[in-house]
Amino acid sequence: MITAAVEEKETYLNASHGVKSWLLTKDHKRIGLLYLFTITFFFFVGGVFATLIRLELLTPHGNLVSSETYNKLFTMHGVVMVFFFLIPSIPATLGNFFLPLMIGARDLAFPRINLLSWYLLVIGGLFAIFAMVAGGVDTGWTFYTPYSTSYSNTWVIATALGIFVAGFSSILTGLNFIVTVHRMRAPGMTWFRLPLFVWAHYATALIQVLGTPVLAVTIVLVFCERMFHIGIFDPALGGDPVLFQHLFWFYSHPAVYIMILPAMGVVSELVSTFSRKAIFGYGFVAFASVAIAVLGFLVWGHHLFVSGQSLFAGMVFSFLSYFVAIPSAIKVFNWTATLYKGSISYATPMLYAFGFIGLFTIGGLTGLFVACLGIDVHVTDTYFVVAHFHYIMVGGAIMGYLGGLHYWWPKITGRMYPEGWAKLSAGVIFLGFNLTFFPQFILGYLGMPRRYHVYPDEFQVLHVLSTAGASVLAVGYLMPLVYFIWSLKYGAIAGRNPWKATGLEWQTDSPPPVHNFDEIPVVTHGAYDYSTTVGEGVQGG
Amino acid sequence: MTTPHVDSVKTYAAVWIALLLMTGLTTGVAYIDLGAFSVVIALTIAACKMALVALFFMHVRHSTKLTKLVVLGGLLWLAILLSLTMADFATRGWLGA
Amino acid sequence: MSFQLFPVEASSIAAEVDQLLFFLIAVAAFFTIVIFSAIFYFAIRYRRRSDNELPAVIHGSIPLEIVWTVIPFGLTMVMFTWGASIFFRERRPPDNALPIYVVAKQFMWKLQHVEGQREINELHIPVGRPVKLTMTSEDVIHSFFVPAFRTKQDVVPGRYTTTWFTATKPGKYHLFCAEYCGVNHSGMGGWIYAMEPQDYQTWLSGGTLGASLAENGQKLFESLACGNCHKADGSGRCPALGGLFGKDVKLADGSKATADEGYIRESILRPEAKIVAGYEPSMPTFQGLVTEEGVLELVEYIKSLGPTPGAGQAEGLTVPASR
Amino acid sequence: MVSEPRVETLALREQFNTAEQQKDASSLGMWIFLITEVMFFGGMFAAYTVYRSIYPGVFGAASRTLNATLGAINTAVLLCSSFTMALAVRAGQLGRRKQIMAFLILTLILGMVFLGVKGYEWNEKYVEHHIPGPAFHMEGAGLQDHAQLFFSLYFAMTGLHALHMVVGAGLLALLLYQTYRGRFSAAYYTPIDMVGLYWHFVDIIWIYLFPLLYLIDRHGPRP
Repeated sequence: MITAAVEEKETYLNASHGVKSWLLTKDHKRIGLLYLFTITFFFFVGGVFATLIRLELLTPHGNLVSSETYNKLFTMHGVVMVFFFLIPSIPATLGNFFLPLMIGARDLAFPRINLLSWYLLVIGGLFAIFAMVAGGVDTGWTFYTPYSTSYSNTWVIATALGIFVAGFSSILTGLNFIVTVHRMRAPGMTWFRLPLFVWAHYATALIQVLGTPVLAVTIVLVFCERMFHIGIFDPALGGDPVLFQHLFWFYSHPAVYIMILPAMGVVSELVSTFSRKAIFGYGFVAFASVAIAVLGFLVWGHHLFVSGQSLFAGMVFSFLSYFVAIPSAIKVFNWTATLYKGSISYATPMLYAFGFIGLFTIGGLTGLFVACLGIDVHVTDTYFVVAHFHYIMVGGAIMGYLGGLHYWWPKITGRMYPEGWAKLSAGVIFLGFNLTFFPQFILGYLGMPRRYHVYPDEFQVLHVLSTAGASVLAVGYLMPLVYFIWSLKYGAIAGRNPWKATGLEWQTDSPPPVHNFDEIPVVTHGAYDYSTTVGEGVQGG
Repeated sequence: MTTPHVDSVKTYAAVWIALLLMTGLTTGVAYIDLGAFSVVIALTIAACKMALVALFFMHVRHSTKLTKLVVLGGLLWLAILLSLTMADFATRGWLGA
Repeated sequence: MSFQLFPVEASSIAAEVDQLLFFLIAVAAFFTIVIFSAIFYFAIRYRRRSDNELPAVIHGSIPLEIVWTVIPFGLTMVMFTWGASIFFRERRPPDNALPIYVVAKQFMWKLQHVEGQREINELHIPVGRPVKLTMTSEDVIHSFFVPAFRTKQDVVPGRYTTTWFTATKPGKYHLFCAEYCGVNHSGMGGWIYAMEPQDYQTWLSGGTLGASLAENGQKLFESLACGNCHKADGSGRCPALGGLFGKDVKLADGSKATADEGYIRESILRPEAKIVAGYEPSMPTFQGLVTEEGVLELVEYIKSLGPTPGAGQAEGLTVPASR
Repeated sequence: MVSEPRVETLALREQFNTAEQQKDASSLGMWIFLITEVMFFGGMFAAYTVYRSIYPGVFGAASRTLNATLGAINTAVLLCSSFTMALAVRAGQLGRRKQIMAFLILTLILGMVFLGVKGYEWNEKYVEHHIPGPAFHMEGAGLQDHAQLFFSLYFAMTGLHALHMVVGAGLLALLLYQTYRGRFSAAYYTPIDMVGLYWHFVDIIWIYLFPLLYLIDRHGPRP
């Protein structure tokens, strides 16, 4: 019985067949995969826009596309990457798939709502794609008024609607995660036995739930203003466009933490597994996630230092901004300290973790520059800021995402990816990334404003370097797409726990059965307990 | 399964009458010129009404600590949004800038 | 094609900003080196040697957590204080600054000197003297950015924003629009010409010197028949304007307003927003009748008016505004 | 009594272990959803606060054109509907099907009365040219623009509130149908409880909208 059954054991992948069984699934694992396909599609759409932007900037005089097209390119790059790739990226794919597994639950608390939130993302995405195909939108992803409400002649409303709908997708995911973590933990899974990935997602969910509605209502107001010409932000009626910026950044600054916190959660898992040690200062790292989520709501005004915001408010927001630096620093120091006296493996996910820590360190430290009033006046709205947030959102969030995808690929598919190719692509991505974005810090301090189609000749050398880096980066991103697909058929069979990690997700089959565990585990240890045996899942008793 | 706490109809009716009285009160007081205090009183009465609805009609007083925390957290976040936004608009022109 | 790695310092604040930058770079470099070398060292020193190796169990260290919480916190407070002190000065123009008026629109900068010179996408200024820009936009948000001066300020429609700088080095410097404003955003740039004071004087007196800004304002004032109500002796239906600028005005609702550029602009375009105590709201709006540049001329004219001797001060006018 | 456990088993979804866990999860989920609603309206409250602080006079004048009597009546109507909703939930707790239906119907009727009065008020605004746009005109207030700001916010806030009422009414109708079909009992009445929370929340929003929109500055500018 055993030998025959192992071959054909029922998994979430083969339990049912057909398109309908996927499109109507309530299984968090299948929904995670639906998200994976969706955001991969949007990642490459956004990537095409990025490629065109970088190609255009090879020359200073705007030879490739018109200014109109260029403005649409950077707008759609931002909209697609932020709202349709980065925000759903880790939470909706890896989070969806692994959060219930890691806490020992059969599913999320609200599986139907989970499916609904995927549909909302798709519907939102269709609006956005319609806007792009119909002629594009040129307001910048920030939709500043009054340009977006009264001056732009592009598809603002369709895009805004898309973001509005996708926002509800994000809210529902967050709601689902919070309830799941509170109510669905396996017996013995106390808060301080939770993997840090779960802590990070809990913190992320708080932001999604508390921040996103404000973006939604802001979009509604912009929508009304553009449709009916009522004035909420319209200076012609005495409205204040700076109010729009306040409401927009109330969400959109914490939104950066929606992107980076889950990546930090992934990195905590990777660092622990691949050095075979408990995360140094577990409690501090866990609370740092929550602290970042909470403090992240107090700092939005640092996007408005030169906007005409009051001097007093500028000082308050700069002061508060520095408080976010502390929990971020705590995380980096603790990850590094975890390596001390560890048993460090160089498997691909760990390479991504190293890359993440390095790039996030640079991204975070340059955050100190832009939080600093005296410096920010000069560098805001320049390539310095562009470089800074790409270090966080690409160097941080995407490195974390790819690291997590490699780490859990064996669990998701039951197959190993090809290690050699994966290491190569991790290296290519790291190099390409730095070559793309490091020159942009220098460009920014020199005074190169962002969203410029045509620029002075003296900036060209640095732009050429950046574009060269972008081509390397593009190759790096295409490689995993190829070898992941290849591995589905040709990859080595992974087994339950290829990394000899401790989490509950490694104690079930790869790929997991429909209800995750044949028997709900009873948890007897904290996450990352490597004190007794190597591997074979020691968290469950 | 724990049985829910069933409040008496009397309790609900008392809360209902209190709410109606407060509605009358806030409307009446609005016509008295109290300067800046008008707003304070209106908002205080509104807060009391909200508390009654939440505690009794929405059963917050019988709820878990977690539910109470969620309610307070929501109000705190609203306060953050309003106060830090006003930190700009109320201080335009301060510090001679 | 020239290539540079660091921008020129051409304003009094630029060197200070750069010093702060170097401090921040030093801190950032220190931590980057510490983290990178620790990762490299640990990764090599403690690399996995056998597949079943079990390293020592370490859970954490409270003293270390305190150290790496307190030290970064101290450093960030230095950064905050230093940055805020620069910002504080950057945002408060000195009283003796040379006023320049800026009206931005898609996709050009219109700049006016008090003496009457108008420039488009070019600004001539003297070195060694603070220059204060009073700016507004006719359409969307723009941003006045001069990298060589390390200064930037958004230009917002519907209100005035200000910025100031003292150029220290004669030369020709980029002016950029830094807030995305539409199709030709990247073309909305120009040049700042910082000149030695005597060259600046020559430039001022050269060219077609028309009427000064205040004189233009006076002409506009007369052509709009503002004087019919705003009588100089205070006997009109509306307050006299002599000596008004910079004073505190008592308003009908009991509050006070300082008669600065923004107040005068609002009073012309939305006269009923702030009614001076003792007057009826009888003034019509001049929105659509006066351009933003016209409003600035009127502002400058009203600024130039001294108190009319013997005239009854408008009731609303009280003590000089204390800065 | 015999049918009770069957209903409970039917209602227990597979991801949960116990009915209590499921009920707790629903309740927590609903509360978190309400918090998102607080933040959603919060954005408009922020806009209101900002503009009222900048233009107190015009906001007062515009507010005085609203019909405070109708506003107060509508507030009372909504509070009554909250009362009947609370009683409907109570009837659910006790598993009294007929009472549930009666109170749900009352709540629905009161909700409709509220929307009717609101519609009447909006129509008044239309007749008086108080709808923001080119035709906007307000007697007395010279500052047409800023008064439009007030009415833009008025329509945005009351409009979105009314939209929530409509959704609530739909949910009530659904509950009625389900109650009629005998879906609920003392062991399982979670949907009634959840819709109740939603309905009370919509009431709370109005508890704030009423004084902020109708009652500010009723006595006019002071000399």
